[in-house]
Amino acid sequence: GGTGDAGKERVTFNMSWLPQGSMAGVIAAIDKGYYAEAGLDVNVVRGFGGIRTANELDQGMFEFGYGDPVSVVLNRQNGGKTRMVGTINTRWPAALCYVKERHTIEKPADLAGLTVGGGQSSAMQALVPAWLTRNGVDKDSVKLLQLDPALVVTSLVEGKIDAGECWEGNSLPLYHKRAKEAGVTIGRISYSAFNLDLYGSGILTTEKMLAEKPETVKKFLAATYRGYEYAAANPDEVVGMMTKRFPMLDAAITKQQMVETAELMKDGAGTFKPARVASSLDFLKQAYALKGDIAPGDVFEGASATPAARP
Amino acid sequence: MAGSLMGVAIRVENLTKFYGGPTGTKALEDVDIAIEDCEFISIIGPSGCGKSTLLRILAGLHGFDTGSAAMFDEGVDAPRDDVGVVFQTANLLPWLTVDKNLTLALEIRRGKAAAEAADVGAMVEMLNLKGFEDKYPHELSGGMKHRVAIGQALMQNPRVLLMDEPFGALDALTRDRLNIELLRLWQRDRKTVVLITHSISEAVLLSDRVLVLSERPGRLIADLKIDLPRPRDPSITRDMPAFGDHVVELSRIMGVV
Amino acid sequence: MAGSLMGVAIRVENLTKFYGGPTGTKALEDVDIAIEDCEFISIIGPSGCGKSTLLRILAGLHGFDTGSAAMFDEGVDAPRDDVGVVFQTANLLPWLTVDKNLTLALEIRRGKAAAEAADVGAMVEMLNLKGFEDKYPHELSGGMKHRVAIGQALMQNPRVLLMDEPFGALDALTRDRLNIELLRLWQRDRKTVVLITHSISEAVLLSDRVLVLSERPGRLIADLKIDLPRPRDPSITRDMPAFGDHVVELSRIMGVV
Amino acid sequence: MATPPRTQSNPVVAALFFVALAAAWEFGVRLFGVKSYLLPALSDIGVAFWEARAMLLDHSLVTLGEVLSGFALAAVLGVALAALIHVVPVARSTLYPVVIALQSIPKVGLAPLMVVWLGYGFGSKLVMAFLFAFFPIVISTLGGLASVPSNLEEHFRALGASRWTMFARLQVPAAMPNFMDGCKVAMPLAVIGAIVGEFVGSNNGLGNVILLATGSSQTALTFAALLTVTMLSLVLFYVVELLSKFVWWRAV
Amino acid sequence: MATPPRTQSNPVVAALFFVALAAAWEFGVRLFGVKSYLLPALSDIGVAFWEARAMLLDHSLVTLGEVLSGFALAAVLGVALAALIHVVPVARSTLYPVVIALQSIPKVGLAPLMVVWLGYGFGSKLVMAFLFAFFPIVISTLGGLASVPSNLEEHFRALGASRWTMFARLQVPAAMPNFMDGCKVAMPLAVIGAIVGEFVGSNNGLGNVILLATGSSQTALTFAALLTVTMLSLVLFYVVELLSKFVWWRAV
Ligand SMILES: Nc1ncnc2c1ncn2[C@@H]1O[C@H](COP(=O)(O)OP(=O)(O)OP(=O)(O)O)[C@@H](O)[C@H]1O
Ligand SMILES: Nc1ncnc2c1ncn2[C@@H]1O[C@H](COP(=O)(O)OP(=O)(O)OP(=O)(O)O)[C@@H](O)[C@H]1O
Ligand SMILES: Cc1ncc(C[n+]2csc(CCO)c2C)c(N)n1
Ligand SMILES: [Mg+2]
Ligand SMILES: [Mg+2]
Repeated sequence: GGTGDAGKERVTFNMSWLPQGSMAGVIAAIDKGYYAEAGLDVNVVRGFGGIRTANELDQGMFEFGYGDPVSVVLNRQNGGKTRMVGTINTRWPAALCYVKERHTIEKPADLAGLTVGGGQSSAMQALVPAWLTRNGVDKDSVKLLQLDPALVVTSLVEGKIDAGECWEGNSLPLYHKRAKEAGVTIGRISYSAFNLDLYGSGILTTEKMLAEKPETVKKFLAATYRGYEYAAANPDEVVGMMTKRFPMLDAAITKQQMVETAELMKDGAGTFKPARVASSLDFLKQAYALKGDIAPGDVFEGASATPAARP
Repeated sequence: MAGSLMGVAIRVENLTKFYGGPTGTKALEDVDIAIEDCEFISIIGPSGCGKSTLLRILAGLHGFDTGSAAMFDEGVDAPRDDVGVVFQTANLLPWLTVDKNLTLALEIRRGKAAAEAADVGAMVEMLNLKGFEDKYPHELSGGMKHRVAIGQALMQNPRVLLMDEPFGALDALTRDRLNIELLRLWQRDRKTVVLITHSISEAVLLSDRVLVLSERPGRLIADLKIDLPRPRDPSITRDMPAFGDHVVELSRIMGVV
Repeated sequence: MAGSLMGVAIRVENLTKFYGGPTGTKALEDVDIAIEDCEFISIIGPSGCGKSTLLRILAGLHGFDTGSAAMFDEGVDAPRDDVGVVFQTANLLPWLTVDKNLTLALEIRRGKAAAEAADVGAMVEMLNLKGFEDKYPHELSGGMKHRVAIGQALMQNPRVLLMDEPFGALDALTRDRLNIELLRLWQRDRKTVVLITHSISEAVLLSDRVLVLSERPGRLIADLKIDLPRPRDPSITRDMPAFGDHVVELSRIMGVV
Repeated sequence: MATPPRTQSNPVVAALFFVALAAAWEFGVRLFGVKSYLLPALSDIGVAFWEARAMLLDHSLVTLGEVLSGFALAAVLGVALAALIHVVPVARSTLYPVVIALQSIPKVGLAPLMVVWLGYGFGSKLVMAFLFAFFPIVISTLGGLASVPSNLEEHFRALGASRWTMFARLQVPAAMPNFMDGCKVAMPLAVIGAIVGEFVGSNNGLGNVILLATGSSQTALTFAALLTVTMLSLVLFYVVELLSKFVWWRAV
Repeated sequence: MATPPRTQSNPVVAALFFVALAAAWEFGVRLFGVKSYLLPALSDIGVAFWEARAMLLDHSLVTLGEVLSGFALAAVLGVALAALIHVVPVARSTLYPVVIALQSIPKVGLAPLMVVWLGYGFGSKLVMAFLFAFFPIVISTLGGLASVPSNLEEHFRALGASRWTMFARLQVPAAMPNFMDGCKVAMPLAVIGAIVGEFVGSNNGLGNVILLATGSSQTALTFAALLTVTMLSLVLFYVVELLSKFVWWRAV
């Protein structure tokens, strides 16, 4: 990022997906002028999945991105140098959603024999088998379908699959909306409720940024968390900011995503809990056949040292 | 003549034909022709005067602007089943061998069985194409292609045979041979033949009557009865003085020295 | 004759040509021909005997199997700039008008300027194509197309003119006219002409010598000097007894009655 | 007798057909209770289209620019490559397989590469439109070049025509009908290419609208955008079809 | 003198070309330090390919089945529709625009509909391969039908040939060269179609492999799968090219 209009440092943030409620803090920080106060001119762009966001971040196409530990670890496995510098989703926000009228799924074992669909850029294909194994369920007893992201909700409601991956702060409100239209109700089994202690998405940047512009990183993080706090306190105002900036957003769904994101942040967003860091890496090693040793500090900046800056 | 006993085969009255509408090229003007059944007539006229146009109209392939055209008392407005046509260009199918091209018309008109029953060998012999039965058109000389096209029309044994300069691409010897064959078939099968030719002597040798068209737009400027005894063969071109008289008269009409 | 003073234009020795290799069709066998510069010769022979094949070899378009072919003492292995060809089929470009087709060869050989400077009007006049300058080939009759093809070759005014049955599709009158024109151009521009024709009288009328090829495989079976005074015109076909003698002799050689 | 009547297309029948199609959609959806997130009623799409018309027009122009640039590049390079392959045998055994391979690669698989090399802007969409449109033009032009009547080719050879003359005066006009067919196939593919390019990474254009509308579950708007793409494509196709009427010498 | 030599393709040159291409890839990647998540070295892809060969073969067969079925259907229906449009004018003003529209719709936009109607199995991939392959075959066959030499068409009319005879004995053979060109364009598109179908929803096939490998950032495997798709497509293309050699009457 060079120097923007009013002598501010221009940086770009990649949302890793379409604009949605989970990004409310960033938008609020822009509109409330928190970034400007910190001397930053922040530009947000949409993304095409966490893995591409991490890789393109590593290529220097932008300074910051939104992404999960999976993306960081896989990027580093391929020679990249990205890191997660701030947590947002303090637990893995994904669950398997099902139609209560058709199934009752209370524990992983209830999934045996069912067909489960997930979006293309989701990590389901690697995570679910490992998660099932952890919970003593034969991983081959569940059939995993790779779907176009736009298709998962529809497929579930239409009965083409038995369960679909749903994400708090992201696709979950959509499931409820569709279910209502179709006259059914949604049930949900969260991975994190059954032996999965894994960080979800947070703020990513590169080692290069950390080395060359540590102050920029700090300022960006501080302003961003300020934005999220404001969003949690003033949801309706921030929904207005979101829909003004992205006219295509549905206000009700966006608000619900914001509420869910605020909930996900409650367990210490912005800090790294060494235990969860360790457990996260442990699980990823199991899910992906990772080469070599991975130090916590390689993936989570400050994980083994001081917590990341908070306002 | 046989024809006169049997009524009119082809009657063209007052025929006018434009290409591209009344402001375009006028190809034929006020043409009146009556051809008796089993008559052999030739049409001669300068290049571009409308001979092929007239033939296409008789074949039911072209419309026209004024007048009428009838065959066996039925208006001609579509190709007829009892008419065989030899076009000015040898219209062979590139993907069929000589054999298959020869039987093509027969097969389309009367089916596979008829085509298989036909004596292709005799036709190949007659056309002097022995050894080329399995060749494709692109392996033939110009004259050989025309011979195949003629053979295809003859194999249909149609009641009316319309031929557009069929022998133009052939040497004198081959031409004589095929003239003799044509006379023989005509004598045997009693058909009505309309032959377009550029050879005045060929016209006289073969025909009962020779029609002469003017320069474009084609009008009928002469209708000459050929009073020569039948059967004829090419020797009459030397031996019969009346033959020469007819040739000279037609040459005079055509303006040839 | 003019030619004899000026050396040999075309020399073919021992030429043999197969299509499809030595087991295929033998088109020419042991052909020996010498044509003097500015000589006008005609080639006649039965359909399919190899005339077009020979012409293509002289035009540098076909290879051959044994023997040699030379033009002005250079081996012929590619088309030459000083040779004009009229093919047996009228090879016109469908997307060009008559005008543009007429100047095509000139333009390709000598450039746009030469094509624009050429007197197309005179050529159109000579070919009797007035009024059709802006028509496309598909709007022409068969004979008109051939006239355009002839005109294209003549407009190049080449040193050697190779013509494959150029007048076959034309009526007697048009043919006579163009024969006269050809004689005039030849007399004026002193070119070497090789003409393939099926008309024995045309061959005699125009040529210094007439070469006769046998049935396939084509061998040279006669080389007849035409001892008629120059300049000639079509009236000699009636008025000069020697003309008739030559025609009869060639007919005899060809086996025509 | 007039020239034999060639049955003419009846515009009334065509109009009725499309009205029937629209009615079938509109009422079929209601009759069978098709959920609106699967297929909205045509009238709903119409409303969404009308409301978003200004936005859709803006994005259409972006996509149109990408399509036309990609197509133009494909036409120029396609003809050039076809000529090269036709004339230079070694190109047939080297470049030709590369082109076919290029055609065969699922382009979305290359998306990350494309974006990193070409960015999120105009470039990557142009390349996508180009890649989709290129191949049909190469193949059809090659077919056209191979169909030049051999008698005309011989005629040009006899005239000592240079390679360039042969190409410009004979092969190009003779291959035109086939080339135009290639363009007809290529034009809708160029549209698809640009849209896929926008799917792969963009922040404007109709492909982006489709993604955004889908992502926010606005099915009527999604279909309105799809309809816009389709209409854009139809218009472009008929422009090519119209241009191809100038190549009248197909069958003569 | 022999027949004028037509410069022949030199297999050594071709081989060298591809070796050079491979070397440029292998060493270019290393030289410019291209990150392996963007483009792995060729050797790494080779290793991944070899290690996963059995799996890739299995999935190739799945995809192959989808491609061939979709292509076959496209060939049959494409020729039939082209014939219909050529013969029945009202079809040109009704069905033809529908086909063009169908071609123009971004197929991924239709994904939800496809899946609901056809499910995740073989059917939706067959339809995708069909949709991609159909259009080039229709357009090229139409072009072929329009190029039947008018003198031959007249000849058949003079023979009183029925519509069917005209079609089977004249138009089909005359349109064959164009049809084969259409098939050449259609075959790689059928492959792409099947892969896109697998992208939309699947649990096997090469498209599925690509998705899974991409999802877990196994870039070498992604590219190995992309390479497999490309090779499959190349082989199928050359089969069509070989078959098209039987249509030798193009330019005669
Ligand atoms: N391209 C070709 N492939 C194979 N055979 C051919 C080819 N061209 C000509 N032939 C054969 O060569 C022989 C001579 O053909 P050519 O065209 O030279 O005859 P021609 O004397 O010009 O006959 P015509 O007077 O009928 O034009 C014929 O038997 C013909 O079948
Ligand atoms: N399809 C066409 N479109 C326009 N004009 C045409 C068409 N066919 C023929 N003509 C014109 O009609 C006139 C007569 O042509 P036609 O072919 O009937 O002549 P022809 O007597 O057969 O001549 P030839 O002896 O040269 O074959 C010519 O002036 C020609 O230009
Ligand atoms: C930051 C981030 N979070 C989650 C996903 C996983 N994902 C892929 S598609 C999809 C549904 C979108 O509506 C989700 C949640 C991601 N790719 N990036
Ligand atoms: Mg004619
Ligand atoms: Mg010949």
